[in-house]
Amino acid sequence: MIALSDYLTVSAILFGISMAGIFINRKNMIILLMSIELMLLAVNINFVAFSHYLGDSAGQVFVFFILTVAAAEAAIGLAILVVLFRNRRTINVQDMDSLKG
Amino acid sequence: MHDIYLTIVLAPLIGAVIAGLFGKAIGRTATHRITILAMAISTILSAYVFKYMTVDGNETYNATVYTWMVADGIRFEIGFLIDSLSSMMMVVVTSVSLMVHIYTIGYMHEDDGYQRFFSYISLFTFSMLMLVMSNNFMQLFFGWEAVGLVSYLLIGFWYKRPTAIYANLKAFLVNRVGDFGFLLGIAAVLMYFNSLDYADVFKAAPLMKDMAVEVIPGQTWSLMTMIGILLFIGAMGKSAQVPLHVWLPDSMEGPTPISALIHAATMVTAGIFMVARMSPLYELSETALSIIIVIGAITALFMGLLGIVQNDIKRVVAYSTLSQLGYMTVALGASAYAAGVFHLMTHAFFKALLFLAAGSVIIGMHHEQDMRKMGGLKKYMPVTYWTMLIGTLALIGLPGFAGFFSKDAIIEAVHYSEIAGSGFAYFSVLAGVFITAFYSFRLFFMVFHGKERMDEHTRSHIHESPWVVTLPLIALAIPSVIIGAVYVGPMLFGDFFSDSILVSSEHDVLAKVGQGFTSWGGFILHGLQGPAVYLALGGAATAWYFYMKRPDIPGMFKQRLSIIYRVLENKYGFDDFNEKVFAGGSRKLGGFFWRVGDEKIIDGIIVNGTAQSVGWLASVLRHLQSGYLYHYAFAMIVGLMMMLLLFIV
Amino acid sequence: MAFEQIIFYFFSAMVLLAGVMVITARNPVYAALFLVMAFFSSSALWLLLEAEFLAITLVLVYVGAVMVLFLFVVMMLDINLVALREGFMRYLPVGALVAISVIAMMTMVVGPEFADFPIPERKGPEYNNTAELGRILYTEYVYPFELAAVILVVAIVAAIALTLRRRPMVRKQNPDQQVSVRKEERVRIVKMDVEKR
Amino acid sequence: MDFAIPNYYIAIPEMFVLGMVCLVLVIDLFMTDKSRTVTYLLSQTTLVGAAVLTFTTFSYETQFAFSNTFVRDAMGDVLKGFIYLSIFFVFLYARPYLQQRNLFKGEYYVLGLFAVLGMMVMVSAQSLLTIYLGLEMLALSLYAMVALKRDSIEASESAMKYFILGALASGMLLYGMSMLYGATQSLDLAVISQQAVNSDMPLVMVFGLVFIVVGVAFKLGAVPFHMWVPDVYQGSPTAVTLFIGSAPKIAAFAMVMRLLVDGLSSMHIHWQDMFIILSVLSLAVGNIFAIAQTNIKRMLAYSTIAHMGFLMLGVLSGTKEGYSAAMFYTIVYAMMSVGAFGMIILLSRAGFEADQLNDFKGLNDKSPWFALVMLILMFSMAGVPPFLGFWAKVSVLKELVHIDMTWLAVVAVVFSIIGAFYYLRIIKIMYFDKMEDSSQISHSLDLRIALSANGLAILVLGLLPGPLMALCAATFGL
Amino acid sequence: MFFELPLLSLLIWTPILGGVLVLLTGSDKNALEAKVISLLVSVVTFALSLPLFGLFDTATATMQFTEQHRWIESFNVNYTLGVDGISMPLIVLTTFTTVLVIMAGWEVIQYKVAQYMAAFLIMEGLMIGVFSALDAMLFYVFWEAMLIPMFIVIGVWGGPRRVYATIKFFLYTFLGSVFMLVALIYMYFQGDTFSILQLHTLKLNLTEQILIFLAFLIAFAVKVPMWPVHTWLPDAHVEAPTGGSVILAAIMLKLGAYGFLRFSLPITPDASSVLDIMMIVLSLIAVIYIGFVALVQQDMKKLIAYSSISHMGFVTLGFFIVFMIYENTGSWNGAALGIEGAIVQMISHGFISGAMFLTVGVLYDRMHSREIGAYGGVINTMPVFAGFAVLFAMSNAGLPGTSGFVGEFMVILSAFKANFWIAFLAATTLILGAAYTLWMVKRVFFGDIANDNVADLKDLTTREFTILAILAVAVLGLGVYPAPLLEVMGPTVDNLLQHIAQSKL
Repeated sequence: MIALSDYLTVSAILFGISMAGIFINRKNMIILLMSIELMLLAVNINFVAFSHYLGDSAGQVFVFFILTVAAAEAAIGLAILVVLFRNRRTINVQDMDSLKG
Repeated sequence: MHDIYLTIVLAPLIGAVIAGLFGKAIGRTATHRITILAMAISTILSAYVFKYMTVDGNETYNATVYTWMVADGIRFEIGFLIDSLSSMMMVVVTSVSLMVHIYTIGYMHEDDGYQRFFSYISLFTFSMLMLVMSNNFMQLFFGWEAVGLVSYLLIGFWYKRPTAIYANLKAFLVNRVGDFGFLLGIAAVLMYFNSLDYADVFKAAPLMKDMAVEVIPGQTWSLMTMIGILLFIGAMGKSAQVPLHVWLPDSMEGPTPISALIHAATMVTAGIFMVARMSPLYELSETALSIIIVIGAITALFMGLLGIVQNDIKRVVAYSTLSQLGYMTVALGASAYAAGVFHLMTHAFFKALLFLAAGSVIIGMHHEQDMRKMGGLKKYMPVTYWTMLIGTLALIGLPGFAGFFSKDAIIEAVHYSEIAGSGFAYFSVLAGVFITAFYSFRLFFMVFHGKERMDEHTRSHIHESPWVVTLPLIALAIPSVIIGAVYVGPMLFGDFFSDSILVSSEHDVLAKVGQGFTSWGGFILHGLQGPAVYLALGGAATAWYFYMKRPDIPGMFKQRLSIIYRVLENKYGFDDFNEKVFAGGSRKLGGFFWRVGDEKIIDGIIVNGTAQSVGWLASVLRHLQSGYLYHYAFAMIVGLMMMLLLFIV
Repeated sequence: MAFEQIIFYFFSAMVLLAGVMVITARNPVYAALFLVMAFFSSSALWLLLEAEFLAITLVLVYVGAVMVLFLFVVMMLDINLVALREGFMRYLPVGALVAISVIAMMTMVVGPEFADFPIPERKGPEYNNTAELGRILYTEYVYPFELAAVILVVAIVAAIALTLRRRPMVRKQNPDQQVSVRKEERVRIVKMDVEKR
Repeated sequence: MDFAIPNYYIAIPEMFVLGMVCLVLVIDLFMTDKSRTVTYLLSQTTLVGAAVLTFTTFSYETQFAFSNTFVRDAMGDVLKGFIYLSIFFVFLYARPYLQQRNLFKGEYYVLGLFAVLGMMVMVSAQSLLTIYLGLEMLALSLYAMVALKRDSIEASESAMKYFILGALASGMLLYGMSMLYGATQSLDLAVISQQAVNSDMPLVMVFGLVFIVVGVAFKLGAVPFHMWVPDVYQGSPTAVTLFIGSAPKIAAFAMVMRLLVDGLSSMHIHWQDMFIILSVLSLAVGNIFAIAQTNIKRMLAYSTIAHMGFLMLGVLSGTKEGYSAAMFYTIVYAMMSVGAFGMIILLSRAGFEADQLNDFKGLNDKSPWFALVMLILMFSMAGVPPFLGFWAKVSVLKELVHIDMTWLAVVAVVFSIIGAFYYLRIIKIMYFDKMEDSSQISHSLDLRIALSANGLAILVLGLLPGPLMALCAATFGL
Repeated sequence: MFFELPLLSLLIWTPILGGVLVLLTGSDKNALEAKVISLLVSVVTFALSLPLFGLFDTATATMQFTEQHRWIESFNVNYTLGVDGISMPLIVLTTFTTVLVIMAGWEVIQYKVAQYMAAFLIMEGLMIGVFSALDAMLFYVFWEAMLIPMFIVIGVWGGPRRVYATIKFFLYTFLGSVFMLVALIYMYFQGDTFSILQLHTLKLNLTEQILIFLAFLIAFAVKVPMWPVHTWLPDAHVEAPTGGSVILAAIMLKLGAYGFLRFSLPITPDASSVLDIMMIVLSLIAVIYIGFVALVQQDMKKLIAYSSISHMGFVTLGFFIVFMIYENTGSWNGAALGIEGAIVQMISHGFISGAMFLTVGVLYDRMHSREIGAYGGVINTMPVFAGFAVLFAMSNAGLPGTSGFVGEFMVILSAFKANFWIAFLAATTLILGAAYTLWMVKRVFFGDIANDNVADLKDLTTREFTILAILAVAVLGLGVYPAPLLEVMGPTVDNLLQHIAQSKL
């Protein structure tokens, strides 16, 4: 049968991938937002898996809320992205360095 | 009596304060009247005290005026110790001072700083009296420094002259070197006697005779030697003994009355007085006495030699003062304290006389001091001429004159002394007699006899000085002649100083000298049997021959013995040495400490260096905050990784 | 290998592959589609975990709403795709190294620690995940539920505040005015002097 | 169904705020730009009302509600009180700034009040879930507020950075929470706390803890999770920087207390070490980087980082005294920070941000009084007595010494010396440099009064810090 | 009647509130009001400090005029005030000096007069607070708060490099004091109290003592300042306005020395005893090294600043030779002399350095130069002033009859008991001190008129004359009759010595 650790490992790898996505990607801001979605997905897998293996529904409730928040987050993230694009005509991450030091 | 003592001290102080603070307001005449009146009161009372103590033979007076402070259970007091020694000193100080006050009216007649001058000399008298009347070391030091201060002020009296303000700084600093030792000596006294009172210390001193101290680890010294030497360093400064003599010739930059009062008669003898006062301590250390006698001898001989090559009239007298101070010191070293003090007294009168006479000459010459531009003044200034002659004769020790008794006593005493160094000292003082006579008469002949070398304008204005100048000359000439004869008996061989000077029996050379003493006449006869008188006469004769008969000889010597001459001209190089090594060295060292130690190392490297490196670090590190989102994220993830590494693995 | 395991490994691989593709995709549209794939695959995994409600929600909410929003934005913003790909490989080694080491550490912990966790019984057909969640969501978790609602309001307010533009310069037609126009408003007769040449 | 109707009563402040936000939101729709003041006043009323409600229902007892997802205790109430207070001042200071820049819209207040609500939720959270939701409510509001000045390149850039990094951090936090959940089988902090004591999976607990600490550290702005702070502080409109720099720190402190103290106090030895590293790094980076700044907002951002390092020093002691010291520190910091940013607003005017250090030149010539206020604030931040900031630092140092970490106290004071330099520089600029532009300060009276009160409070409370310290101590039953 | 009044609190708060009042006069339009109020407040404060002297019980070493109130209960910090024979004279010195400083700034300060005056008044209150605080935390608060007005004074009214100087000053002293704070907190946990008197009896082992001693040392050494942490002082002095220099030299430096007496010696007697050699060496370096440095200064204020460091070296020397005296002679006999000498030196240096800086200020106000080389022959145009200058210079050189002598004299006497060479090296100040002071006097005052600027100088105004005359009286008075001062401090110092003679180990 599938062990809990299997799920968790998948989740961990996914988490790692999404983190890498945030700093490997130097061009496209949208990919960053997507990476964040991936990261939340990884966490969600964790919660669901724990919820199942522990026989406790709280984990699933948590996931429910994470999904909600993630949606809200995505909305705001995209809104900011739009604002940024309107100002700079680009969503290139590398161009975003007017604040530094 | 307490009130009398207080009056003696305070009268000059009040005079000084009035002259100093209100001099401008009350005017010249009022100023000199007030100060002279104050001085006269002091002098008369001093004379009364002298009579009271010595003639009437009253008990030593030792009392406190007020408690300066009490610290750590030790009382620091201001008080008076009046005995024969101090009463004699008081008379000398006040009387010479009074003469100088009067003389000043004439001498400083045209000077802007008239009132200031009176204020200073009155203040000086006060300080000097505090010094001699002190009954403890603290007050002694107080007076000691105070006279130094006034000396500083007076040497620099003509503050516009660069040489004057150089000389006064030099005088103060050299004196400070002496005071440095002196203060340490006082500290040593306090440490081991736990009191600064003369009476306590002298009483306890014999018990400490064998006490040893370890100043340099591994070397033990006798406590008394250490104290003696330290105190004597102070005396060397004040009394201008080699090598701390360098300030005295330069101090002649001050007005002549000052040279007479401070740098001949009184202040410079403070060291002699102090050692005599401390005789109960010095008697306990032969080492200290040896050092004193050697230093004195060196001063007496070598400083006299310098007098030969001087052309400035005051400087000649100044070097003669140095030499005579050497004599006094030799006397102290030979335990002939009384002889030293006796010479101090006679010297005070005749040397003051010489200086004031020289001053009179200077007035006549319109402030020209170079003897090469004088000559033949005898006919213009008869009073000065005769008083100067008396002074000179007293100085070279012509039998009958005051100087003879005191100087001969010293020579005899040294002759008898068995202390280490006394042999050298004996030679020095004898040679010194010849030299003294030589340069004294050299001066005398160059100034008063021979060709008139001054320019025409000056010659036409030469005249005898006014009475305020000549009166003190005459007044001082009298004791210069007779005082020796009067006091040689009681002071040297009587029990005049028995209450103040203590000589242990094995050192008591004066007792040996005095074995055959009957009267002053007998002393003269005895003196005629010794070499000193003849050496003095020889010196005078040589001077006559060189400067009257064959004026070309000095020039010839100058050429033949140019090396020696140059050494003498450079005063053995003391000044150069001090200027280069001490003054220059200090400045170099200070510059080094400042520029390198403070500015480069402490400020530059440590303080600003730290600040700058923090600033530099900030300016470099801030680029880590690159502005790029992925760097930020990267940092966070690396942070996470590090924490995982640290806490999980 | 049991069927479940095949399913698990297949969909796990899909999730991870899709994940990698998301972050490396050249075109954001592809990335979004790969993200959809990742969500689909993980929804399958969740089904394995008997979390039916969430699995469905994931597809509905994420794929149906959020991802569409993403695509919408991607399309809306006129992005120069060529420029976006430059210099990607330069940073890859370091990035990969860090990512791999973090992943390694994470798996090193979660792998062994949870390996022998007891496997729960399969729940029977009478088990209703939705009902189960619904029951606690409105009782025990009513407070978070309300908060979630507030968060959605925040998101709405924020999104509107940031993106809604009332453009004062925009030209638009007003039929009412157009219709009720009069002659003199249309034509203005101007008298002009003859120009001199 | 064993479900009891929850004790709504203790959540009355939250409910009031929520209701009022909705009201503000709706009313604002009907407001023209000129009558927007109503929105402002309503918002302030909300805060006052919340404060009244909080304190009329105040009790030292700890009460739970909503199936233990909500907790009401003395610490929470006091923190909430200071959140209201600082936001009250924030709104007050922000108004002229917003008005001058055409930002005086309802959104600022609505989002701001939502953020307040989020903070209140965080403060009162008793479950991982509520912490997360409160955190997101706060964070999402802040992201939007940062970007509120839509035509500003800097603002949108910083909003984006803040958003991405914030999301990354909350992802990490969530991951940690999932691990805690897995290891303890509960979301309830009280249960977690019990489970954690004898957890059979200590490694997992520590593993989760690392992620939790990272999430918390991000919120506090501790190095190396601080990178957003300077950019966001600088890029945001000052009215928003003011917001971010004040009350959210109180909320972050509450989060630390809830998660690490209420939930994971048994793992104190682990997170203590983590906090030592984070705080020393924060002190170093914050203080050193601040020296090189020329933008005062950015400089204050780095100073915030350093202050957060100090705050963590208080927390890491793991004693009640330490927590109370850290709480005191947080409150004091919020007060100082509000004042400092308020000063920037005071000097700014339409078209002039006054966010460069040089914009403070010659302030003493222009307005001695406000120069003095700024002086008080700066010396207070530097930790010079008799100002309040000194006592905050002392309280923390005291606890460090108490737990035998004197060396850490020494490190802290060494860095505060470096820190003193840049605070002094501001004073130098205000007092010693000559004025460059001679425009007069022309802000409304309420701003002036509030700012004066703010500065004086730092001084007066510095002279008499006893009550405030006692209050902080009392919340921990000391 | 006076016993009923909280005299010390009045002394602290009168000037502070007065300063606030002065600040309220606002802009320079009301400069005269500001000045008058300031003078009034300072005189009132001085008058209030006199009963302190008059009613002081010289027979006891216990704290007098004590006040105690709870301050921060949760922290066990109290508002405890009191004075003994060491602190009382320093308080009077403070009030006295402030009056002079206010007068000195009367015409000179034209810019932001109210702030200037207020800064000094507030500083006065804070300094009195330091001297009278009996609670370590209260002490620390006053100690640090005092930096603020001084920072402002140097920075606003200072010379061209004022920014560098004032920041250096602040950071240096701040650096010093934070370590003290840590040490205080540490002791709080050992003794559960911040009361200084209770800390005196706190048992500490040697390691603790040494660490605490070093922490205190950094704080106090910077303030004194001792070599090698002295370099802030010349800079601060040079750049500070005259009033600032006066307060800095006359009082602030004393705070460090006071700290040694109040904290280091009684709290860590064993560490003090163990580390006494280090302290003595540092003191001697201050005396000699700094003496040489002073010799080559071109700037009058810098020279006086260095001379201050050198003189303060005597103070620290006086404090720490006591242990060596005990080691050397086996008794504490003579130790009190050192400490008392050091305290006298503190007071006297307060007068002298204040006076010296004021004299430089008088010149600076006229010629706007502090370079020695810019002057020469000032005595020709300003004879009265030159008289004062020479008096103060002589006092600085330690001439008997002036206050400068008393302390040095006592310390050297005491040092001799410890070790001949210590006394020897210390006594070199007799030469060095005279050398740098009088050399400066020579170059500035004596000689012919050096240039046209000097020729145009006007002698002292009545105001300046009054200030200098008051100081001259003080300098001479203390020099001629120091007994009252010694009487005041005697029992306290004896008590202190008895205390430090007992090992805490």
